[in-house]
Amino acid sequence: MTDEMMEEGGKIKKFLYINRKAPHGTIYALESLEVVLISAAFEQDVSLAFIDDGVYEIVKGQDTKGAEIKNFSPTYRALEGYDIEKLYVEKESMDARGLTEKDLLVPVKVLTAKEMADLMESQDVVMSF
Amino acid sequence: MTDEMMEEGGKIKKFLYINRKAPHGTIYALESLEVVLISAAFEQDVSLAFIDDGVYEIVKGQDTKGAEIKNFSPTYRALEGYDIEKLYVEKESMDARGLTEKDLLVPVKVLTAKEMADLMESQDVVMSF
Amino acid sequence: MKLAVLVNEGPYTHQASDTAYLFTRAALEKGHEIFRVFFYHDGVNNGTRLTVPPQDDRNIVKRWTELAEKHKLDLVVCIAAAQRRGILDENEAKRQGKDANNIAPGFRISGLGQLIEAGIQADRLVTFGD
Amino acid sequence: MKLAVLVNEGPYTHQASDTAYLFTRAALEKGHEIFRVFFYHDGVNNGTRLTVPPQDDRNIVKRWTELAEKHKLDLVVCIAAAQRRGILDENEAKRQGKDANNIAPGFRISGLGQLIEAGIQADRLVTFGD
Amino acid sequence: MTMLHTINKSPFERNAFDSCLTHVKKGSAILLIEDGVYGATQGTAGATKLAAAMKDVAVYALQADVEMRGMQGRLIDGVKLVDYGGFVDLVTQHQNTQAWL
Amino acid sequence: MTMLHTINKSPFERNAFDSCLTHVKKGSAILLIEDGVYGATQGTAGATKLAAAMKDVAVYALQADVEMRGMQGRLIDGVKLVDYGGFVDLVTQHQNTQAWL
Repeated sequence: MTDEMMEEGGKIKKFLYINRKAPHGTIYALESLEVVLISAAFEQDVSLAFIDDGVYEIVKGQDTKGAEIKNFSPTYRALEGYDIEKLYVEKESMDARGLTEKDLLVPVKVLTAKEMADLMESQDVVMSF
Repeated sequence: MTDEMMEEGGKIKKFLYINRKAPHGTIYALESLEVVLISAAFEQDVSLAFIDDGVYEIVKGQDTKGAEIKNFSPTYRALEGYDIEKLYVEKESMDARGLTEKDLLVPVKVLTAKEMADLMESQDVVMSF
Repeated sequence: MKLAVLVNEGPYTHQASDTAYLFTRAALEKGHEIFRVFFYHDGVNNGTRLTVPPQDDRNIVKRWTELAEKHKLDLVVCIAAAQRRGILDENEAKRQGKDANNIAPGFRISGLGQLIEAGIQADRLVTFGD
Repeated sequence: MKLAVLVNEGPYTHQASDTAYLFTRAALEKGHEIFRVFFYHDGVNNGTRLTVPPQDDRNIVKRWTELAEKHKLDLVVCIAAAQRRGILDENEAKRQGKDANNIAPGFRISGLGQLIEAGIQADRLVTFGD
Repeated sequence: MTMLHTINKSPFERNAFDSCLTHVKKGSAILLIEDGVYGATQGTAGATKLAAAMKDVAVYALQADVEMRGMQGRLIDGVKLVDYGGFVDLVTQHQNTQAWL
Repeated sequence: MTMLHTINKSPFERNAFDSCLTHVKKGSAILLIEDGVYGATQGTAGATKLAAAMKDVAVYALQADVEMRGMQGRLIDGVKLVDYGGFVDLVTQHQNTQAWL
């Protein structure tokens, strides 16, 4: 365990939320975001990873009017306000989908698959959606 | 439409049930079988196709005791008693999974993917699980 | 033309029930007849009146109920799939000795035969699922 | 060791809730502590007492209730996910103006913070889903 | 007789897209809906396969699903956009419909 | 620190199996559960990839899931069978667990 003791006696753990699914087709992306927002209140060391179809979650220009569904993609822009700033996107996943950083809604750090694997191993808790 | 009139004034349609999912991991295989069994009472022209992971549904030797789940695979053997005898399995799907006809629970007709596509086009109603 | 719709996934979790609703509404607007909408697998979860979705999002169950009222739609929930997943009407609750039921207005519970019948009677059957 | 379990799919539709149950039971048999079982996404559907599975098959909801009774397990259903999908306890039903509730014995409804807390307090968090 | 095939899965996540392309016959149509629309986006392996299939098969995509995923302007040439009414028309114009779930 | 990776999806239907193999590091372990056990069956493309990974990674399969799918006797050499208690042990023996859903 890499726990550190806070003044209040609580633990700080490294939480990694891995997003691997496209938004909209299923609810996992939206409900994953709800977990991440709640986690901000717990003052843990939070990181988000977007790999595979998860990179589609933060693509610009999502317009849900025609499908009559609420558009939750602007919420990714609000993460910074919750001090959730460690967003990692896998390069290989973007490349395969013809996407670049310019296509994304939020500033991210681009990692190779190998670097992403290193990130996963350095975490205390990994939740995958 | 290829409807024919029965004496009772009903229609006889060609129904094809396409099974593409592995059994057990999800309920689709089991609930698809429940539809097929009910359909027998309606005296339609029923065919079953097993393609992709659907071929795993009729693999011999399924033993669900350890997982404490009901074993529904013997029910495929009962289809004949309901006069449901047109079972088609795709050759390419079996090959990719290292399976042969000898591994299957029930007698089937093996079709190539091209023949399977012809079968689909000849149907009135296609339901996919 | 006479169309039938098969919905295999529950509300919110998969987009399938949204697409099925928007397809059904569009078919009605074009003057087609919807012979039946049949809810199977997790699709039966479209038929619970106990959902409380966020107020700024669509209410999938209520939408189905309202569309059914407006167009006299036949919304059928498969009884076998519903029993496994805890969707009951008043009769079923009584029959099974349960102290509550949760079916939404406009839906009825019936057997799988209703799906086969829809396949026979309708000119086209369209499936929405996962 | 102290373990937490996250269940993301409903009963019967996906094997995930079966695997989660058999994992949890095995962990208890080995003397581990289960800090909490948290039900999210369609996992909340594990917590309805209205299911009536076929008599020759397992009763997934009842199994969870019995395991909770025997081991004083904390089975928590996510409130946001439950509202979307129509899983309510008596309080929630009253608060939302609903005429019925369907929560099964041994389950309680609470917020997502309970999942984060489980991640913090438990030595390991194991996820079961689709 | 010609068929309408619907695909609602991402070609990156599932095999439904590839399996559909294996089974579609000349003169039939494919409609991409939900996550299936990613299959028609430029610069992807799926789109290359789809472009090859388009010699024999008409390919459509549901506009609302394209837009909600931010994929407007990213689809390969030749994919026709339809609304829900257009989806209904495709169903009635073909003999039967197979959903590649 | 080493990780336990669980895979519960068929390698034929989903990309979870391939994505896991891309991200697993030397010294970690993979546990195949539910439909994931098909990934270790003889004569398949998945098993070839898995065999290559087994130089660096320990591979386990949940026995109940193998048997319920009739895959007993069909797994490639080197895959260790565990029961649910063995699954629990793998969780406690590794630093964290990632479920490739």
